Amino acid sequence: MIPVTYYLVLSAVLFLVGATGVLIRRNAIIVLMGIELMLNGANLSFVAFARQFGMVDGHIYVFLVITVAAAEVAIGLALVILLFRNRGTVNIDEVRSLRW
Amino acid sequence: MNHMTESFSYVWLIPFLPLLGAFINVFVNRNPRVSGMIACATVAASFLLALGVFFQLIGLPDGERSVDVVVYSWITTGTFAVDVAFLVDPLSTVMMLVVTGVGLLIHVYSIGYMGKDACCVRYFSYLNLFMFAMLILVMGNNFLLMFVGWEGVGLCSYLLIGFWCERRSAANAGMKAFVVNRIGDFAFILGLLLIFLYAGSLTYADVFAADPAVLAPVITAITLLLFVGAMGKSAQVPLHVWLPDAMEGPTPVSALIHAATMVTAGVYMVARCHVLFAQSATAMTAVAVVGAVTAIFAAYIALTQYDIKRVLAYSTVSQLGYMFLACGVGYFTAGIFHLVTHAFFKALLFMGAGSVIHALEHALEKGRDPQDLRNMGGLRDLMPVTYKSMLLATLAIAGIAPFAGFFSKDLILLGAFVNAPALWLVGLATGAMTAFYMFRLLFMTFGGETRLSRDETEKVRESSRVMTIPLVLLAVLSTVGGFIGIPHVFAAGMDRFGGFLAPVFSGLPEAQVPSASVELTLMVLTLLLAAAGIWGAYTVYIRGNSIFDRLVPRALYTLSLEKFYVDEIYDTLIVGPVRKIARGCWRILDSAIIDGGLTLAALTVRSMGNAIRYTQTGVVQNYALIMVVGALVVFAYITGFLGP
Amino acid sequence: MELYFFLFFAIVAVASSVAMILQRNPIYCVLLLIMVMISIAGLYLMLDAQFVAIIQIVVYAGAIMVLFLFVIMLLNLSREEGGVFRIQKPLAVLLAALLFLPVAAMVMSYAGGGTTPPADGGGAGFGEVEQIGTLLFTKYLLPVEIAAVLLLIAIVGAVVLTRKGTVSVGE
Amino acid sequence: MTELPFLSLIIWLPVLGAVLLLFVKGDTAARWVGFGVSALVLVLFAVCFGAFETHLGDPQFVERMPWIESLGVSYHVGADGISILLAGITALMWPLALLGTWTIVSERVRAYQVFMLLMETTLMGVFFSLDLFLFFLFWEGMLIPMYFLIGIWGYENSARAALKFFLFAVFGSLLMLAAVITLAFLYHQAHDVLTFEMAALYQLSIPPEVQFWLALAFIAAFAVKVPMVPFHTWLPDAIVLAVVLVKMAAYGFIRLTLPLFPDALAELAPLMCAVAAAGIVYGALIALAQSDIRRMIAYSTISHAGFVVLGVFALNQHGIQGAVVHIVSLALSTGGLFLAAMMLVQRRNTWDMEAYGGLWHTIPVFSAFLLVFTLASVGLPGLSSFVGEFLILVGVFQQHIPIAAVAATGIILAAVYMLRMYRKVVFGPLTREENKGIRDLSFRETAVLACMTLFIIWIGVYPNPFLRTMEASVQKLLVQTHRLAETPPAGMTPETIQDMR
Amino acid sequence: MNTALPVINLYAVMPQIVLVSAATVVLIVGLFERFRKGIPYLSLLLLAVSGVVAVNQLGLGPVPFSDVSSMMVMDDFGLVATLVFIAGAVLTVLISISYAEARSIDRGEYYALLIYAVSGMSMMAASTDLFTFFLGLEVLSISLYVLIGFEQRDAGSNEGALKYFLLGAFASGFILYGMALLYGASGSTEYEAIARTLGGERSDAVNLLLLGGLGLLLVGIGFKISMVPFHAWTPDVYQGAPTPVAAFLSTGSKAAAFVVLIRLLGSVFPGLQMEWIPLISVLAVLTIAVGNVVALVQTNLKRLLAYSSIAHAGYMLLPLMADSQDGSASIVFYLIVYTAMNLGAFGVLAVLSARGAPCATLEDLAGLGSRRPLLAAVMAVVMFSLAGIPPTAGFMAKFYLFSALVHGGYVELAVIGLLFSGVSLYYYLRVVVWMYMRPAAETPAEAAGRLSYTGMTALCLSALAILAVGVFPSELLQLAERAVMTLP
Repeated sequence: MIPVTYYLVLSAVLFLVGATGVLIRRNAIIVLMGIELMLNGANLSFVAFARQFGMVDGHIYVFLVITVAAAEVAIGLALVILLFRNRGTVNIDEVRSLRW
Repeated sequence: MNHMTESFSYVWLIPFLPLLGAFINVFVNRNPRVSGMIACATVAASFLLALGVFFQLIGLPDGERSVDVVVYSWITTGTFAVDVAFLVDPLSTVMMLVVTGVGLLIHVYSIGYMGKDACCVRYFSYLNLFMFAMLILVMGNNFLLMFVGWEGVGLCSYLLIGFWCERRSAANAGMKAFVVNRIGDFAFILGLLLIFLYAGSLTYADVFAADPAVLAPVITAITLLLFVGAMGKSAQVPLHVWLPDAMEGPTPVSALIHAATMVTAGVYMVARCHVLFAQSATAMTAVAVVGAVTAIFAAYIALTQYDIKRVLAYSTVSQLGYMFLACGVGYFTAGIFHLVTHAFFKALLFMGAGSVIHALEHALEKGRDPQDLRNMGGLRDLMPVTYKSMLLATLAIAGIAPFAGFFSKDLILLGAFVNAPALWLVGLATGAMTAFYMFRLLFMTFGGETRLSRDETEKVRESSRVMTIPLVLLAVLSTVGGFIGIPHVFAAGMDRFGGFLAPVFSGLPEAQVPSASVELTLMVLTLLLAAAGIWGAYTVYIRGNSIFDRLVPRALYTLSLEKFYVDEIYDTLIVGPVRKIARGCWRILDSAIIDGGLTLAALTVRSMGNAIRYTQTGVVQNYALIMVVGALVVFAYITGFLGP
Repeated sequence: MELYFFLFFAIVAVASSVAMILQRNPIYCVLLLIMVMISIAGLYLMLDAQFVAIIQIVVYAGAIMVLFLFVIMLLNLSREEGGVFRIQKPLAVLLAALLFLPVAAMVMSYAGGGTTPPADGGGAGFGEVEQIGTLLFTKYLLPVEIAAVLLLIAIVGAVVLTRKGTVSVGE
Repeated sequence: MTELPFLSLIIWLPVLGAVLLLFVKGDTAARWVGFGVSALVLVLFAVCFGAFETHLGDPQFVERMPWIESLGVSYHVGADGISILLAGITALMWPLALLGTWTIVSERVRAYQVFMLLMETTLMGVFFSLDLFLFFLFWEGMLIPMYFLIGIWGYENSARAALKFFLFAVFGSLLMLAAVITLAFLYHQAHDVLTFEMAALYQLSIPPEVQFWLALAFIAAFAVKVPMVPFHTWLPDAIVLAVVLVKMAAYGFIRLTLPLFPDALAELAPLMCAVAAAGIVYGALIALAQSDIRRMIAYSTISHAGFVVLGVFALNQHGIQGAVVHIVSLALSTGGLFLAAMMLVQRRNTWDMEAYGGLWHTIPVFSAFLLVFTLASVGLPGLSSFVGEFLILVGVFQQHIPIAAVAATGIILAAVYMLRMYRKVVFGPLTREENKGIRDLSFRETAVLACMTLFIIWIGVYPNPFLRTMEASVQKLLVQTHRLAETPPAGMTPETIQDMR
Repeated sequence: MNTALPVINLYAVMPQIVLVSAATVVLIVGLFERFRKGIPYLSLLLLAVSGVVAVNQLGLGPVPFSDVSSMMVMDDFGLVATLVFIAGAVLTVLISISYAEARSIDRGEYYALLIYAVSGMSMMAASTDLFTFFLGLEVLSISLYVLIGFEQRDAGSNEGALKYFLLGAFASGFILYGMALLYGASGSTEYEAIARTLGGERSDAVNLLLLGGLGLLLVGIGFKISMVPFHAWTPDVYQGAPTPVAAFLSTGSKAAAFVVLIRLLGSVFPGLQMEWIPLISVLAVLTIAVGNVVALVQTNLKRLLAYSSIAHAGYMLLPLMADSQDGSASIVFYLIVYTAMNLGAFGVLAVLSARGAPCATLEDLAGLGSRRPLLAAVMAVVMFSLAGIPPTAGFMAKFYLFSALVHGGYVELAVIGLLFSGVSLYYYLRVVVWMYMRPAAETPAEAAGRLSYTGMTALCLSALAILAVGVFPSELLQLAERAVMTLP
């Protein structure tokens, strides 16, 4: 049995890599993917904890989180498409008319 | 005491009637010709009432000649209680008589002098208002009421000096008078506060009856502060500067306010507070020294002035100095006596001068100053009544026996000789100078060759009756007025004036009286010096001898002519710096430092706002980065909190 | 043996994820993310979470990621040009690394929090469809309903936002 | 005593008037409504004043009802000798001010009347509140009408002035708010009852070091509005209502700072006196350097306000009674001065003294009134200010002789700057062509100024009715301030408050 | 397989059910073009119905959703919060009508999403479990993403939506990870279970996990309430969003997050009060400071209001420290008042923007006082209220809030907060200055024609409410107090 800590550390790494992706990428879609990565990291923790407690609740959370992720992706991609239509780009560092 | 109070209960009418007159003139009367009548009538009524008081008072035994008449309770808070109440005693009665009597004559004279002025309604209401204030001053039974009158006369003086306010100089002079007076009043108020703090009351009776031990720690402070007040009002050096400028007012005003009554308020106050002053040797010395110095100082300036009214003004300052000298050496009666006689002859002098000016105003060509002695001369025959009455007054002020001035001045010098020989010498010298400059004035005005052109000479007329009658009356008083106080050496028990006032000053130690021979010697000496002064004036101004030009150094002459540069010194040392400080306070402290500091604080906040504002780059990942920083802080905090 | 599997999946997941955030070509990014998803699904299996593992592959890797791919292709996105985040990039990496320290410290000290994992994974049927299904319709009825609403909103939203005819490209 | 809720009527009638004004069309009608309502308030007040029993130190005409129970706040109003005097001068000044500015304010007349009436309400509320919370509510609420009055109908740069004033005032008040909350909290800690009753809070014993800070917070609020140097720089820009603020702030000092923080005053009172005295001289000096009439009046107000504060912090009967009388007389003299100046400026449209001169013969009636107000400001005996100033000096002299001496120099300086102004405006030769055609005061203007003059003379000549009105109240206040008696007044204990719930 | 079906109280989630149904009805009806004009009124009606349902349930005590796991509970706190959200939504709908027409976004989906958002907020308020909270939050967020981006043609709207979406999803990630940690620490996601774990004996390790989890939650919730340093999105998004949506965003979503914070911290705070106070107080003060100081230099009205709303969030954070019923009640009261004020402020802009050119900057307000006296008066009332000047509700709210803070023993914080609220006066009054004391340079486009009746009704209502509550706050105070009474 692998200690739960391993999974947790892995999930932390994935979460932070995802967060880093959000911070450094210009392409809105990749940023969105970074967020997905973060969610996956969190999910991994849930499942690891569920195993640790021997309770299946954590799985349900993951199930629900995937639903949420799907919803978010739908909206996110819609917004990206809209952005592309409006400005012909998906690079969000070019979208900075609202500032100061 | 009660029935006595009742029998005097009408005294409130004495100040009130002139006030009524002023009121009528301001609000009811629109007719300039009636205004003078109204004013005179009310003052006459007051004078009659004052006479009534006088006779009622001499009907009373010595010990009961002091009555408080309470009108109503004025200011009451806790332990502080001041009434509007009048004190009827010989001293206030003398003052009432002088004020209403001389005042009445001057009112009458004013009808002639000011009757043609477009604003004479206003003039008479001011004049009446002045009578009211002056009477409050002398009649009040407490310090605060005195202060009301004190400031009230100051106000009227301000208004009357500035009567011809469209003249810049008049407006300035009025303000100067008020402000300089205020400096004295400031000290006066502090004195009052000290009195209240230690004596617990401001009523004369309570204060004078207070245990000297209670007042002892502050008595010098109190008396000196009060005296500073008196110096302001009575134009003593160094607060004398306003009085010569006050001559900007109409001449009757100068006669009434700046010679006969208001300026003597200081003397009255010191005499009134003789109980307090007597407790402080320092204060007495100060009074005497200031008086003496003022006397000679002003006389010295008067020697060279060319403006007829300025000569008289400096003469007034000088004579007031005499009065203070008297008070300072403990001869309060003498001070008051001189106050009375001075009121007669100085009022007369001013009115005479007014008569001359009035005549010359119409006669002189445009651009020629009707007040300048150098534009006069030889008026003796053109204005005989004026000349004669002025001659009598000049003799009186010069202290020639048996005119009024002789007796009072003699008494003062006697007191000085006994108590402060050095000051006596000063007084003596002043006497000579007085004689000189007064006769200089007389000779330059009436004597010698006329300096008027033929056309002008033809236009000069003697003044009308309404002006000359008061002159004559006052001339009589100047001549015989002294006999109310004949010195002991001539006729024992004939000092009626001193006798009348005796109950007031009864608390003082018995004055030392030198032997009769000494006294007589002194008189002769005084007379000789006066005669010398007259001779000097005659030599120079009638004979045209320029002996003084050769004898006196130019510098001394200039010093006198330029009035010791006192105004200039004040301008440089006080007025200028105060103005600079005021500007500095405003421009530097207020605008730059306080307001600027606030602006700076506001700017700092704004620039902080701008600094943070520009972190808002609009790039979404920057925002995310900031969030991560926040998360890091949170985590650092948590782990730091529970860490090793 | 388990450890090797774990290490394998873990290394693949981390490597792919790091590659994903560094990869300039968006298509490759999607593929890399799918790799991560699959590795994670493997890990789920190791944690006795069969149902979740399936869902992860079918829904996440299969549906959601395809959606990404679809959009990328739809927009015909080319390689990302050099970033403008000159300061942001190193800063972000540094921050993430810094943030890793407390988080790792936190989870490493956890060690089960006093509990020990049941050897058989919580009894028969742990992580299987039936058990999860039962819970979904009893204890978690409400969240499931809410999730349904959520999906409805997402659909409506996506439709509203992308409805054609109101916006033309480049406007 | 009648059963009518006099105080509430006086407080709220102007609000009713303001609401009525919203439905009034036309400037003249609006003026009449504004004037009528404020006159009605004056009449009501006169009736109320007639029924006031001067020998009582306790609040009269008390009205009380629960209001915000969960915060322990009640609507509790009453008038004692001090408040009734200050409210009285307000009631008097309001119709006069409205009448005086009848034509001066010619833009947005209706709004002007509305804000003036609203301000009257808040002022009355401040004076009559017996609940600290209620007091604060009125205190802060007043800022709104005041802000608009300064901002819209002020003179040049008025928007900035209004903002500046508002910020100043609010920073002070916010500190006070913190202190108010803390007071209630302390009371709650001690008695387990939440209340803002002033009478109850007076009884609270607070540790001296806490008192010190609380007192400072209160003082900050009042010092800004009085205004005391160095918190005064808003005033020259926002002079329009300065006199009103002096009234309020001084009332705040008397009503709250003194009885609430007796121990802190041991340290603070001398300090306040010193600052006030410095302010007197400072304000006077700067007034001396002004050539703008408005700024001159502003700085003279600062100087006079120094006297008021000085009197209050003399902490004795003379000082406080003097301060109250001085406040009343300030309203009349400085108020009159400013009103007169506004009338003049309405005719010539400049505040520069140098632009005038030689008015005496052109507009004698105006000049006469200006003289009266000038002299009143100078503190001439026989006019109102003298009584106040002298009593204040008497009071302070008993505590701090040097401070009183410094303060008294203000008397000299006042004469200088006031007469300087008068000389420049009225005296001197008539040099400017445009000054020749100036109209003298109209009947309405004359009536307004005459009315004020009457009161100035009345107070100067016979101030005792005013002094007597507040004597008992001031004594009671001093008992509280010096904690001379341990018995709580009028049965105010935590228990009774609890019962009243 | 023997499954015991849980006992379910549908009654307990009635308001949420009604809201979701209402939204769906609006959505469906909105599909028919011919009902287009009637949609807002239908929305109002349905919102009113939900309001009535919620009111009817007031005082019926805490009723959990089911016996197995509480997930959601029906109590006064949640109901009062729901009522506030509904009221906010009603006002939003009212000010939306003319604006939406002018911008051609007056579609059924707009109003439906608005009501969905309300239902999400209501779920958040009623949640007693992290998961339902999370889902409620997502319902709210996703609705808002769409609403913000609703003006497809408008680049600003689009940009705002994208920014809000990316950051919101980012924050959701944090929340989720935090939930995972909390789940790991306590084996459950119920507030109570977490509180139990906190309250009981616990090892340092668990403790760390708990604190870490809560820290991550704080990041996520801090994002929603625009707490510094998670605030950066606020001005951009408010500026970009359609004005009524910005109004809704600044009130409803923030209020919902606060409600969660109160409920969550009410449960778990006693266990870690001492440890958190310095952090939260520093963040709160920073929030107040940044909000107020930056607002000083803004000239764009929506950005100005955004910073002001950041500052207000800071004030509302303060009483959390006091950890008392009073403190919570004061936040609830403040939220209610704040909702009215901010909707009023944005509402004025929305109503003005509905006519011609958008009302964007301070200059656009010049001369409003004489041009639109009523509207200007409303704006003035709102500004004074935001500034906390009596007799407005804003003052009462601030007073109550700072009272609670002082009674909790945090005098210094109260003083700091009050002083910054003094700073805030400057920019609130600047709005008034522009309206009343500066003449308009030229007659702006909106000067012609009538303003929308519905919008004006809403604005006058909120202004009157602000004044009324300012003078007679008792009822509302009692409501707020009653709301927090049921909290643990």
